Amino acid sequence: MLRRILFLGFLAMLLLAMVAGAWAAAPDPTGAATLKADPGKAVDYVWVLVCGFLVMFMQAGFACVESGFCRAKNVTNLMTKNLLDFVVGSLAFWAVGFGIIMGTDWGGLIGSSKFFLAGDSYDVETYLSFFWQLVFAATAATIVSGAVAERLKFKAYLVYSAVICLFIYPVYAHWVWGSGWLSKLPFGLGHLDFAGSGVVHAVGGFVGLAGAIVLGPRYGKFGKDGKPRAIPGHSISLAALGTFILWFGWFGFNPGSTFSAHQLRISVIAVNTTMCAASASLTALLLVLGKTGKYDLGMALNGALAGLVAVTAPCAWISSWAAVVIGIVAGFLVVGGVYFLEALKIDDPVGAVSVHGFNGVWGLLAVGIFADGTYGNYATKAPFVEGLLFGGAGAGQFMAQLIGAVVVIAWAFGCGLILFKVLDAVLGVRVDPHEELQGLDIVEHGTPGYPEFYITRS
Amino acid sequence: MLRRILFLGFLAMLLLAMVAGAWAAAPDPTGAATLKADPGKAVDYVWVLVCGFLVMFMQAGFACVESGFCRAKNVTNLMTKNLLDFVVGSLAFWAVGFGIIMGTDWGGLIGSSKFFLAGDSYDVETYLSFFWQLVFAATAATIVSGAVAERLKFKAYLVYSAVICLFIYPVYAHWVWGSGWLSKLPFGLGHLDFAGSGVVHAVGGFVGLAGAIVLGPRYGKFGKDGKPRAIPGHSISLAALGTFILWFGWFGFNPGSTFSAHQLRISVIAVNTTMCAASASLTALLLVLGKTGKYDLGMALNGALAGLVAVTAPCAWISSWAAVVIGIVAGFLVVGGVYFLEALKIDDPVGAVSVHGFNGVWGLLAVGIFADGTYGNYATKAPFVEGLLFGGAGAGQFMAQLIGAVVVIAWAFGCGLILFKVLDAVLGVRVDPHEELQGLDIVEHGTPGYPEFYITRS
Amino acid sequence: MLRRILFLGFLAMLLLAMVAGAWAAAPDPTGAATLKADPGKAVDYVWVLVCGFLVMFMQAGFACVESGFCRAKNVTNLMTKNLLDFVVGSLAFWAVGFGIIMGTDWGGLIGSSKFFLAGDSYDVETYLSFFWQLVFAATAATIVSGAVAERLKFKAYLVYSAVICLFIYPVYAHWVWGSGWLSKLPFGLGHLDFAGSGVVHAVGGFVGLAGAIVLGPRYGKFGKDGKPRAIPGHSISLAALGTFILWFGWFGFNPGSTFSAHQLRISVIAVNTTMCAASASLTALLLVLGKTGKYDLGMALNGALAGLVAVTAPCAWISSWAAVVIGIVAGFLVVGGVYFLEALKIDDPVGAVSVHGFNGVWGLLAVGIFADGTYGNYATKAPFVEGLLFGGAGAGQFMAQLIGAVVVIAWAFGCGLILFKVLDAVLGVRVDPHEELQGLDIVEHGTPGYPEFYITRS
Amino acid sequence: MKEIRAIVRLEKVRDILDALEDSGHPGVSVERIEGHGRQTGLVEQFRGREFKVDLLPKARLNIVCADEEVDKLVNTIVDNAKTGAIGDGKIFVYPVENALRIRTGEVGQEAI
Amino acid sequence: MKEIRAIVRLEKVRDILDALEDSGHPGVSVERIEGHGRQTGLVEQFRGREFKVDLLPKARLNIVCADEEVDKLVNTIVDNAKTGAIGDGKIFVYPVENALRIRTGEVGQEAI
Amino acid sequence: MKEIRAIVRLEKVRDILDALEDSGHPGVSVERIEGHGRQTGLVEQFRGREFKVDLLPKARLNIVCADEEVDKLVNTIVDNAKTGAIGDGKIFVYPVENALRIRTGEVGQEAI
Ligand SMILES: Nc1ncnc2c1ncn2[C@@H]1O[C@H](COP(=O)(O)OP(=O)(O)O)[C@@H](O)[C@H]1O
Ligand SMILES: Nc1ncnc2c1ncn2[C@@H]1O[C@H](COP(=O)(O)OP(=O)(O)O)[C@@H](O)[C@H]1O
Ligand SMILES: Nc1ncnc2c1ncn2[C@@H]1O[C@H](COP(=O)(O)OP(=O)(O)O)[C@@H](O)[C@H]1O
Repeated sequence: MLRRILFLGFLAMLLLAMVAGAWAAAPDPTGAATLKADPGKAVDYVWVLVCGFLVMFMQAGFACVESGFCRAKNVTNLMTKNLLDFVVGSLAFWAVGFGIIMGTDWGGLIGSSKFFLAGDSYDVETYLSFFWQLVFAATAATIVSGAVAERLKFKAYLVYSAVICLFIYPVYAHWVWGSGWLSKLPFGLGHLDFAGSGVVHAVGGFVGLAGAIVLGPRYGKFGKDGKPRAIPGHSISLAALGTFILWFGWFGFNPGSTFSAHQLRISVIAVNTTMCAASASLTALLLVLGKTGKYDLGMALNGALAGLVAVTAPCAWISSWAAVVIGIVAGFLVVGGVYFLEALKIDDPVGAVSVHGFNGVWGLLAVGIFADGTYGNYATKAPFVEGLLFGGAGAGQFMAQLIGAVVVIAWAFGCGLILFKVLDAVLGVRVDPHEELQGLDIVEHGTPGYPEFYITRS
Repeated sequence: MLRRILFLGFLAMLLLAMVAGAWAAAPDPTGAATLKADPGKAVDYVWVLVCGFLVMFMQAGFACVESGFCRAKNVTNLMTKNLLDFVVGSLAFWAVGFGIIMGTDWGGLIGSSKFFLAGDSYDVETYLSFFWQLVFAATAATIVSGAVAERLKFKAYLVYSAVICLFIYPVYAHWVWGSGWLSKLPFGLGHLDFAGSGVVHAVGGFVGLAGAIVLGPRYGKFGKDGKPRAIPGHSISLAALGTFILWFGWFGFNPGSTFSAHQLRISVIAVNTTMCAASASLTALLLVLGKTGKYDLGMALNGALAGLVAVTAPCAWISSWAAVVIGIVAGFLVVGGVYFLEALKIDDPVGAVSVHGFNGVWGLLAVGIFADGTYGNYATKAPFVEGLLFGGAGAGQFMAQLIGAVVVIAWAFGCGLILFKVLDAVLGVRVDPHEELQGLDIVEHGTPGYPEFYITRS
Repeated sequence: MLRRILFLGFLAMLLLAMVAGAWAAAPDPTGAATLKADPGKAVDYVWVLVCGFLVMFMQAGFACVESGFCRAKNVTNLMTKNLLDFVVGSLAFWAVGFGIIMGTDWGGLIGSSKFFLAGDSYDVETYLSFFWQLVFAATAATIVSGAVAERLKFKAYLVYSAVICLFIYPVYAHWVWGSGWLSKLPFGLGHLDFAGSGVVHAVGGFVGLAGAIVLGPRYGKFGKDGKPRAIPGHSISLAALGTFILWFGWFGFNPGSTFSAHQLRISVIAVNTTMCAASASLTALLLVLGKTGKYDLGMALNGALAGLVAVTAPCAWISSWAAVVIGIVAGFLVVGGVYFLEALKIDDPVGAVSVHGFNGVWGLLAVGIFADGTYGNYATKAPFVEGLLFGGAGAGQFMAQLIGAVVVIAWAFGCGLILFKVLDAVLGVRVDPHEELQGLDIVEHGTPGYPEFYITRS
Repeated sequence: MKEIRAIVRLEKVRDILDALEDSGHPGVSVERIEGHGRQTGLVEQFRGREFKVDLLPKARLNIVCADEEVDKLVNTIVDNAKTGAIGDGKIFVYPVENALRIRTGEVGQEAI
Repeated sequence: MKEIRAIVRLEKVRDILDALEDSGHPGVSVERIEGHGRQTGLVEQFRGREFKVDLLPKARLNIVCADEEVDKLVNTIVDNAKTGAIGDGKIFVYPVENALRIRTGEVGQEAI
Repeated sequence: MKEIRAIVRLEKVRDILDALEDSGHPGVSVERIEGHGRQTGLVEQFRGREFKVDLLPKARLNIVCADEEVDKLVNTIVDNAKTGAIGDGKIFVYPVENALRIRTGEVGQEAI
């Protein structure tokens, strides 16, 4: 059934695209005119594309972190999810999603053109924008797989991947980045999110939270007494490698979000990104050290990612000391978040909600606090972005950030809840208890992750 | 023996290079004059080098995919092959190969200068070109190690690595990219291969096919009844990570092949690359799902790579819907190819022939079908490249592509067959059956891949 | 105790930074003025940042190589060290280290401003320079973790990480790169080290040597008869992947060290980097082949890294044949170095001293021998750098290189010895024998690297 | 003295050990084995090709105990290992001639 | 009841299992062990340094069977495990006192 | 014929094997097991959450030998396995009915 639907959908999409393509009256598909108009575009394209490649590479990072933090019996499943969300997400985003973000605005709510990159979209600028938005959308999509790991049916995940890239992510992204209503809030400069603490990470994190809640905890996560139990990941080296890859990729994510190499502020963004990750990671390490007396690598890795998420929104509007402070708070938040969710009996196997959800929101607020008034919104000119600690406009900006934060939580969590509930009713979202015990690799994919190694599966 | 020959050859090469270097009358070794002549070169150099770095990183991707898809007892062997083909290939390509591609043309057949990068070659433009061609040659070389995995003697592989980078690859590359005869075919714009579906991938794939045939299947690949048996790879996470790395590296491979940042079409190429990989991967996944009812990650990974290979030739001459269509065909081809080779009792442990060989050829043909006439050959000006579906010149272009496809198969498969047959006569290409059972790691390298893990070797 | 100190130190740093930040009279935090003054800066920033990202990614490479070459029971420990040296190092370097390198020179010995990137440092140029210097400092820091692997207490490592980035590295880097006394030696053009064979690698290598000596060999490294025993690493695939990542990252390290995309010589640097690594790797492979008759991957990997280290200083002043020759020597040095240290009963688990220490020094000397007089010091104009083989200035330059080599050994080894001795007196540097046997993962971190796999721990 | 060797499902080990803790907490050794009995294996696949795996992973628990403890312990194991489906496993009982605790040198009953 | 424990080359397991399938398809447990007997190990190397590994990987097959089946099964194993070279392995036979099938509760002969 | 099975600390295996080499170099099989006796496990943690692991990794050495060799071998093992701390392990001795060397077909004493 699902197969047939998928396949037909896939073909239908194509037909539409070809039809649409037939009208194509391409404005500048070779880029010659664009370059002539602005020779500086060459370096901008190089910058944006290279940064986009780095963001795409974050898919590898997520795949490694999530697999490493889960059990060997679900590795194939996690890898397949991490590949297929990019695959299905790309097709969905191409067909519809991009048009919703960047198409002609319709009432501040939704974009409504550029579907299938057809017609006028055959243009170097549009393709560049598409590529950039695509790798961002795919990042949001892939975050969720961590929160729902080790128990979500694969076919439900396929549908989920399409829906987030078709609709959930693009709509919210349109509000903030597609000149939608949030960007026009009458406070400060409107809601601001430089590289997507909210648009990408909080969306991913809160959809993930909804998924984790609908699914319920993994078998064995909470003891008969209700106490949370640790379920250690199968490969710390894989998780650590994944975190390094993510950190590396984030240098595309944040500095690349200038969408121009002519804003030399990119050096400041790179430094802020590093400093915030560092201080968050150290804070998380020290907090767990205080609690258990051991140097907990898992939490230090989560901490680094938390810092990266938190600095994503403010990275272009602050200087290094603020990045360090934001990181310290991020470290507290991620550690606290992990324990807090466990206390609520919510099972988030890799810490995705704490890292991306809570810290995504923190990043939005941090803009309203720490933005220091030296930099505009993707511009070096006034009006400058100011937070609470700097000048009079701060209160307004903080208000805009707060509203955006509330909206992103409501939108992502709400859509996520509806999506997973509907999926549950239609397909069932959770694998059989017996299959969960055996591991999803064999049941869903037929392929164990490490067939030659002796593994204690439990 | 071999050692001594290798060492002497190595020293001889050097002496030659130093002598040659003595004549050096370097045109522009610092690049100051080149920059003065065209200040835009700075961004071109950045673009080409960064893309070249990404292509070099594909070596890591191949190493991971091949190791992950093979058994633990041959991991050290595969890693050594993947390192040494780059190492030996670089030296061979430096000594001779580059001169054959890019040296002064001799009858449309072969280049004949710039050996050892000596004399006039001490020039920033030449070095740039060398670096780019080198990482491409090394990619062709490394493809083969997958097809001949788990049974080829290491010393035969060392010789093979030198020969493909000295001769097999450079000669064909000269025909297409070094203003050789294929580029001058009197059909369409001559045979075209934007980033090397044919030059790199089909060459690697068909040399690999020859190797796989000469070697014969691995012990146990076909049952006593002649039925193919699965030999699962030892680490799905390694294979998946490798595929992500390759996908990432392909963003250097394809967009970088403009060899200029001033062709803003690079954004279109990046998008096409992504879309084709995505649709091929999904197609492969769905095809196997239809057959076995499971979501097969191995084939989805092969599918993504197949799409990347297929789009490599046409990527600069099409728009996104064509990339999606090319990907669907690639998905069918890779799945069909894997079953087809097994039916012929040819054992290609990682699917290299289906991915790189068959889809490389498909990519060449796709140029002749889908090229949409908006873009020239590495130029934004006319004459534009047109395929069958677009305008009158299409039939000619398709013919040029067909000829190139036939030639690449004949050349690569022919040379490969001769090479491996000669190697077999001289050194023996296949390890002892007993050694094959034990695994090549201990026999050839003395170093098991995972000495501390309990592994069921069979 | 340590925790509290760490935490307080951390907070104190921050307060200082905030206070300092308050004075901030930022010269050009947006970069608008800088760009206006020189529009070519856009491409330089792209180049330097992308190269810097690649250098940062080398952290992943080191993590993988070191973990792969050590035993499974210490994987979590090695990964934590590799993460935390970057984390703690970044904070330390931000607070103090950068100011020591690049701050106002004080008697040729030390820099003395720009601490915490405060005040005037809020400037795109300063941040760019900081980012670049930071990833270099972190590389020096992370080299040491290999030499002291599997037996150093984690808290001692934390302190070490801070000290090397606060003081040991910055002071020496100031002497060479911060217009300190070594750069002004009255021989040749003063001591030269293009990308840091000495500043980064030899510093890391010799501090590592000091650490390895103070710690003594791992339990079981030398038999009761005093003969060295092999302690094989747990994952050859991880070590190989790490080496590929390092090689990839080195393309940022060396070509990026022009700190400008307007020196087209970057293509030459990229080629030299590749050729030297290739010839060193092949030489190391052949040497061990001659000794044991097997193709030793571990040594070939070490060899590639040795070549990369050796070419780091001379890469911009030589042509390709010299790179190949330097690589051959590097191959001999790394193999000889490994056996030599074992003969001295020094235990360097991953070969860090031979790779980074000995070859770092060789790289410095190679400048004085092979520099061919076509390129200036980070400039395309005269005065040109000339080595012994080229023209009259060679002897002077060689002398300058020799002095620098002696100084770096003395400084790094001396500081390292004092640091580890003091740490030993205060905290104890070595874990209990019982803990060493059990592995550091559980004792120090509570988290085994591969909890589900059957591992023969010994 | 006897040795009980119980071959059970991997996912039941935790429960069995917990139950044993309540019935006297005997010393136990656990091994990871593969086997087949009535249960005939499962189908896996790799890159599109299916294959049958006829050895399935199991755990084996070994307990050396006094003769009179055998029944109680066997019952405890059975109660906690049983699902009723094929593949539940088997228990075998073997004679043991002697036991020794390395730390103290105690032998026989004392050492168990 | 007896238990046959055959220590064999890893690469022979497949053939032995196939042959056993033809001689009555008894239940089997397979374990991965390391050992040495006459076979003295091999030389490995790591980063240029050689070392001797004296324990080599082997598989052990355990089969509990009725007394009268022992000879037939042992012969089947020997026929399929033998290469004639050092390292072929050994077979040991042990007494078993009882057996129980967890799923059904059957004991003794019935349970094998 | 008897079989000695010694459960020992992993880190002691090397020493025991070396000592056995001096006392007649008997054939040995080594397995990796997990177990608990008096030793009660240790605390690990993962992403900030602690948990108790009650099965600890051990090695088991199996030696089939002639009846009269048992004491000597057991003593050798005890001498080299002992640390005096909890977790040193145990040795069990079992009857063996027969042995066969696959390569030659020798049976009984000859085959050990
Ligand atoms: N005769 C036997 N000898 C040794 N091990 C056996 C024997 N019979 C079964 N086993 C082991 O017991 C496990 C479970 O047996 P199985 O037949 O699947 O149980 P059941 O008959 O209760 O369904 C097998 O995987 C195998 O390891
Ligand atoms: N006395 C013994 N006790 C326990 N295991 C033994 C004994 N002798 C041999 N083995 C096991 O049998 C395996 C094969 O023995 P080996 O002596 O190499 O065979 P062969 O004598 O036929 O060449 C060894 O690796 C070891 O695991
Ligand atoms: N009764 C038993 N049956 C089977 N194995 C046992 C038994 N008692 C102990 N063991 C094994 O011996 C190991 C060491 O036992 P332990 O009690 O820790 O030694 P000790 O009592 O000398 O401190 C355990 O990990 C377990 O594997």
